[in-house]
Amino acid sequence: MSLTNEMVQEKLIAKFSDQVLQFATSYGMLSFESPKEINLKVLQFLYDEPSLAFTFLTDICAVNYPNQKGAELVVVYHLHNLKENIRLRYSVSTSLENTDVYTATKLFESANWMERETYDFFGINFVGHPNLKRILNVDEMDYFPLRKEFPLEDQTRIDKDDEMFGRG
Amino acid sequence: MEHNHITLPEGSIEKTTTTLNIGPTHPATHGVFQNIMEVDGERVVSSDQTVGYIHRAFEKLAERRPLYQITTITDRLNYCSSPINNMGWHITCEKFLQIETPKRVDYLRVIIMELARISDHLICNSIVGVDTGAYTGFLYVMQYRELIYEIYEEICGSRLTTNMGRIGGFERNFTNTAFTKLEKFLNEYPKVLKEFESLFTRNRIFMERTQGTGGISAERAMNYGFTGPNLRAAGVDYDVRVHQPYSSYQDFNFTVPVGTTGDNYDRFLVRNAEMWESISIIRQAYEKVQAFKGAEAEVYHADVPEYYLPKKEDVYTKMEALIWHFKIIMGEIDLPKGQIYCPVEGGNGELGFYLISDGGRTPFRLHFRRPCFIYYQAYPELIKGGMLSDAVVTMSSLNLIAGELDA
Amino acid sequence: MTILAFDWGLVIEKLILIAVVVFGSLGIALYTTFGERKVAAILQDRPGPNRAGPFGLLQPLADGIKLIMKEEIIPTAANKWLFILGPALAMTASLMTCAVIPWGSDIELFGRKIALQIADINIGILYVFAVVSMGVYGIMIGGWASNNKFSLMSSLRAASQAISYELAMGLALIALLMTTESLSLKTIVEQQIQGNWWNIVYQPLGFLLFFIAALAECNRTPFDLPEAENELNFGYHQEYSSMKLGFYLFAEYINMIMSSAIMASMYFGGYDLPFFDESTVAPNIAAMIGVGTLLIKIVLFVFLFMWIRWTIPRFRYDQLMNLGWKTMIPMALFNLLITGALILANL
Amino acid sequence: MRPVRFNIHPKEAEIADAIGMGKAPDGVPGDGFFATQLSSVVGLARKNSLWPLPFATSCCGIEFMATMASHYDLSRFGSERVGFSPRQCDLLMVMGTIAKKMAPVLRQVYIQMAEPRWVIAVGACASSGGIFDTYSVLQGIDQVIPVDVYVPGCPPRPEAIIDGFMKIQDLVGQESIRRRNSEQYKALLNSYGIQ
Amino acid sequence: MSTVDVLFYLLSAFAIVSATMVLISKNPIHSVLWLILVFFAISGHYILLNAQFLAIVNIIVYAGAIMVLFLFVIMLMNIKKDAEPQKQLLVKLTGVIAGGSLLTLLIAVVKQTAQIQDKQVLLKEGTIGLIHPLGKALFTDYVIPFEISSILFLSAMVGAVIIGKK
Amino acid sequence: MQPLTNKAQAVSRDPMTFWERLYLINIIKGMLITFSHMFKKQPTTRYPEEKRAFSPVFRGLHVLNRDEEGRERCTACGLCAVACPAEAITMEAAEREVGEEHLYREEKYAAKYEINMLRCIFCGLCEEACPKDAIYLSETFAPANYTRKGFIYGKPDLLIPNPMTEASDLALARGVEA
Amino acid sequence: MSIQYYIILCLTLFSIGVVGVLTRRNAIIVFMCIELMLNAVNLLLVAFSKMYHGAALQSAANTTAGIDAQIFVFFIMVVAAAEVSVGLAIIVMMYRNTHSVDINFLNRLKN
Repeated sequence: MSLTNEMVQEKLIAKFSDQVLQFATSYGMLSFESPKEINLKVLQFLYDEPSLAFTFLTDICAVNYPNQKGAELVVVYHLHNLKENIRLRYSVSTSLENTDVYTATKLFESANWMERETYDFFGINFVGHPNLKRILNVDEMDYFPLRKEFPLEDQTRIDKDDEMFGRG
Repeated sequence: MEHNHITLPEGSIEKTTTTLNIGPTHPATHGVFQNIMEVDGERVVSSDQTVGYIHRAFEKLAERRPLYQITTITDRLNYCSSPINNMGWHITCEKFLQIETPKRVDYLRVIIMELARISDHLICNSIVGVDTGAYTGFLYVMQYRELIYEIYEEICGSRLTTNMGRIGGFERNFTNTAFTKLEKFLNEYPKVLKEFESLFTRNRIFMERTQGTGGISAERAMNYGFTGPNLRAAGVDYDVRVHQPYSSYQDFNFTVPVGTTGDNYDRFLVRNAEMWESISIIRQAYEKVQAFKGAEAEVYHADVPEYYLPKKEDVYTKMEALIWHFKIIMGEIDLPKGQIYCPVEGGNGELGFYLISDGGRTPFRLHFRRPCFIYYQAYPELIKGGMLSDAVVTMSSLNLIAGELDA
Repeated sequence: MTILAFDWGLVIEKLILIAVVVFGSLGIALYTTFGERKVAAILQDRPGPNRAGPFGLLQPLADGIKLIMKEEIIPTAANKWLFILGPALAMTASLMTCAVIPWGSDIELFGRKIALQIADINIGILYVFAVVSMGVYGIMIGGWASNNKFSLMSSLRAASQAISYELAMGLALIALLMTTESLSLKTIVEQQIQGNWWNIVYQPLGFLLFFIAALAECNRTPFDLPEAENELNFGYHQEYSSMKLGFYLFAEYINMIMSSAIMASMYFGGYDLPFFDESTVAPNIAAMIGVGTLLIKIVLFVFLFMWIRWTIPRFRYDQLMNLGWKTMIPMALFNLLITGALILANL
Repeated sequence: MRPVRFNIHPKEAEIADAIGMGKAPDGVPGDGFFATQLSSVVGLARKNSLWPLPFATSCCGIEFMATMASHYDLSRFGSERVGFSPRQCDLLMVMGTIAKKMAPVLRQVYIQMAEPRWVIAVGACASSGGIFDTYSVLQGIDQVIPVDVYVPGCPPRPEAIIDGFMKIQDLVGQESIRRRNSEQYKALLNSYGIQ
Repeated sequence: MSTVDVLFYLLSAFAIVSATMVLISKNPIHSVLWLILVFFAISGHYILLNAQFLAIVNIIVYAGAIMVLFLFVIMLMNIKKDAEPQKQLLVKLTGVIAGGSLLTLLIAVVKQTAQIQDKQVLLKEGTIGLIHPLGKALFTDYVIPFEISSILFLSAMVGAVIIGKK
Repeated sequence: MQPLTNKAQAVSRDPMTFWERLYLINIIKGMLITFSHMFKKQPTTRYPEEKRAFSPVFRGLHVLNRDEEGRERCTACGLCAVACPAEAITMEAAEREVGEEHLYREEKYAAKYEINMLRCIFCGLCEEACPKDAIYLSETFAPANYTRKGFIYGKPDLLIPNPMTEASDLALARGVEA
Repeated sequence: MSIQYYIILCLTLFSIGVVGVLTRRNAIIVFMCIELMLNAVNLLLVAFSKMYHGAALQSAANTTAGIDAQIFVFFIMVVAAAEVSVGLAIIVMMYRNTHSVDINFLNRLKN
């Protein structure tokens, strides 16, 4: 019996009814969203349910959509069932004002640093994280650099003529 | 009666352990990590890592670059095996843009990727040797990495950060010199790998240094998000090349070496065994490439004028080609909307590219799943209770590549 | 006044000998550093230093001048006097060993019979042990005075390693001394020249143990834990710059040369050139040949040291201790028993 | 096909441009004969015994391994004693990206080195930031420590690293033994805030 | 005054100064180093007395092993200078006075003991300090104490290991 | 952990045999291997004296091309600068004046063309991007220098020798002698 | 050399040891002072041995009289070595438990 995207979707809907939404399959990977309050429940269900067994957390990252008012930040989880070899993308969104999202560190040890990185880049506050502080950037940094409103370039560079190609 | 007794250095009353700061310029960290270890004598009680010393904001940088320029960024992820990153990125783009690549391109890519895997494992294993105190084996195998670099140089003109390949194929066909050099490598490398193995694998000093140190169970390893050789050493035969074949890996016959205990010795053996597998894959791929005849033998890219640059002669003479050329270089081709996650088996494990496009000309967001970054957090657990020397060997046998780790 | 009632000829002779031996050892040590680099290079398929002077022969001089001209740094947190004392002690201790090594048979100059040995103490071997046990202070003090945790750790490693392996070394040697019945190096060498065989034939296991212990006492791979650069970043001498560093590096090489000389004298006939009758040539020439033979033996041993260093990995601290206490000492005792039994049986 | 194989006029390095190597200001007496001789002997010794401290952070470090290894063998120049202890080394080879998080560490290592010390910035990242014109990368290590030689390339070939190394050798060979005590040099260090 | 006399006085002065320095050094490491010098001075005396074996054994055992252990322990505990609060001056003074009185008393006794007036110590000569006679005596007349001492050693080793393991 | 695929193959991890426990056998084996390397041919390139041939596609210093009549090919379209991931290329375009036809091939030309070699990562994208056959990479690696200003390569440093006036230099650059 | 010089020298060294034991508080230093006292005794024993031997030589040429004292010294060294190994182990233990090597601190054992 091999697991398919449809079966996963059915099971999720059976469990969470209308709280899981936006099911879509792109490039063979199922993706869905849920309100951020139940993210842990969903992850736990995916982990514990023997027929799903998404026990491998491939990745956590975040995306900043400045134009989606009230849901500017989206946390994306990629999960993997190694036995059935099926992947899943799950995302929750949060606003810039209240960036609290429950942490997945209790479930996956690997979530620890990935959440720290996400916090470092986007300022998402993972509630319950054991050690939520900056990981890649210097501790003194006072902004979240991967949000779209912040510039990429180092402001001190002097040997470039930015004016030339409108990159200034 | 006076009650003040001999005062001891600050902090030593409360604890019997010493704090040892290893890194970021300590030789064991190979540059760029910091480990603050609590040691009781020579035994590691706990440790805390700091990373990010070469954080370069790849993900932000990628948001400002058209797809073809991102190749140069991926070069610098895992610089020991940059072609895998290049190809992985191109495979991601091709999947995203739904480009079919010809078989010959796939096979050539397999050759290059396996060469890169060899050079990656080779550095890791020889550095394990160096960290146990034997420097010479390192220099023996490094000579053969040089041969791999010569092959790269013949194909793309550069040794380390190759910027090799384009979306849809390669920038030029492989020359005969490249194939000759490949043959030379295939002939000579097995001998030296055997020599390297006989220097280490059954040497009791080396076995004692590596066996039972830095071990991890399969369950913990998976929970920590290990992938690649490190996960396989713990006994899980997860390999993206088998699970989700890309670049026609399903056409090849190879095994996935797995260990049992996930300790340093297993990691060393698994990497060595993978090098042997890689050699066999390269041999198969080379045979398959040689089997192409006639016009097929000249194919080195997919026929996609939207993404693959037209021939130079056409650019100089034909208007249509010139227009495509301008459009591609200026990055004026809008991408389709969508999201894709595409993994490849990098030198260290599952190297994933998560690409989000909002229909613009550059990625809206590009996230790299860097295997090093994820499994390095298990380091304190791996070294806990071991000796300081074990911690050093464990660090090198994890094959931490700072460029990939810090992105 | 009897203070000045010396045999002044003897004093001058000894002073000259001391000067020759000390400066000779320094010169050899200088070129041993070069040799180490060349040997490493050749074993590793590369040419090694070859651009300073012809064939790179001036390389050690360049290193020396550079080290002398380098800025002296004494870390502010370090203990100044001990920081200076460390390398000085290491250097002195390693040089003092050369006093009892017989460099050759006697020569005759200006009508005097001159022994090519600074002092023929009848407890020569014990003297060597005493000096060797002093050598570890250089490392310990230097490492402690640097006020650096890695250095301190390295000193502790060095101390425990030195004490542990001294035991095995001594036990291995006692078996030999039971057969020679003398503690004087000169006598031991003479016995080997008179007798048919070198001592290695009688004491192969003893030699092996002694050799391994000598590796450990010189802090050479696979026992180079005190300066394991991958863990401790050069260990005890990592805070040293300039010539103080040079002293430490030198001391290591002099130790190597001296232990080679002792091994050659104890087990390999010292200045005895086999299958060669010294009485066929003039005594002075015979002595010179003897000196040459000893030097060749030393060079071979030093090469062996280097060859081992550039081949095998190093031990871990606990494995080192296990090897010393649980393997080497029982084996040395076993060797002692066997030797004793054989001697009794012969009686 | 390329029109030519070589660029036959790559820029020549002018040793007079090297930091602090310019002409002495007027009024400073030159060294006497003996001092000059001594200087040249010491320079010769120093240039053949440059012990590198590889501050290798990324790609260039891998290429430095190739430089050290049998195919190129940096030890021919008398510098295979690679040390990680700043006290013992003469040449700080900065290879790879220096992020802003790393910059203080680099500076600390430089301060800990014993005089005379030289710095070589290997590769685009260390010299200028290279492609990483980003918020987290130092745009060239010369913002925190003085650099004697820059080696371009990303990463530079071993030949290029050796070329840079030989430039340093030229510089070392010509340096007066009194330079490190000169006002000029102190001013240079002061401009970086290093005492 | 002969050479031997000069050497005797030099070594004695050296020993006493070093011993005093052991006492007054604040830094325990310095104390250890001064004590090593005392042992060297005493070994020098042994050589003067032609007790070669004891001289060398004194260096090997005391300076080479015991003091290394002391140094090791001090380094292990990382005891620094000024870590030791001083005893009250009164206690110190009392100690010094007590020691001084003891010295005076004993010297006075020695001065008055008739049996050792004009007794001479044989310097440089005499073979009993050499290794042969010592060995012979040790393994014939004193073989049982020798074996007992080895048992003592063994038990001390076991004891040290057990205490250390706790 | 049951296998996930049918391709798993465990690595051999035999316990040590008696001879291996003795240390010596394998140490001597290793020493023989290193000893045999003493007689191996050294692969070393003694760099300043010996030079290793680079591949014909090696990505080194840039050159700016001229056509057969010695006219500069660059038309200052800026594609190379756009394609440069390191943003190392700076140029200023100018209109060709009457009487300069023998200097510039097209109506526009680069009045200033500078590459910052310290920024450049030698990825070769500029070569690919050029639609006018004007910029190429060469087999010369970029030399080191003492100052930053030594790395700004202007047009005089980049242009290949003029085939009309500097034929011998051109031959040199083509590698006839080298 | 008169024996009295040796006796005085040894008494001085011994008394210095006594003063050290009385005035210092660091257990390791106290221990070292005890070693110093033992060494003073050793030296005295050897001196007496040579005094006795010298006297005996007058009557018999081949005598080994006085050798007992040197054997005693040898045994004292053995005992000292054993004592140091155990003593230092105890000090290390004490340090581990109390984080102090202060002998006054041991008063707490009373309670």
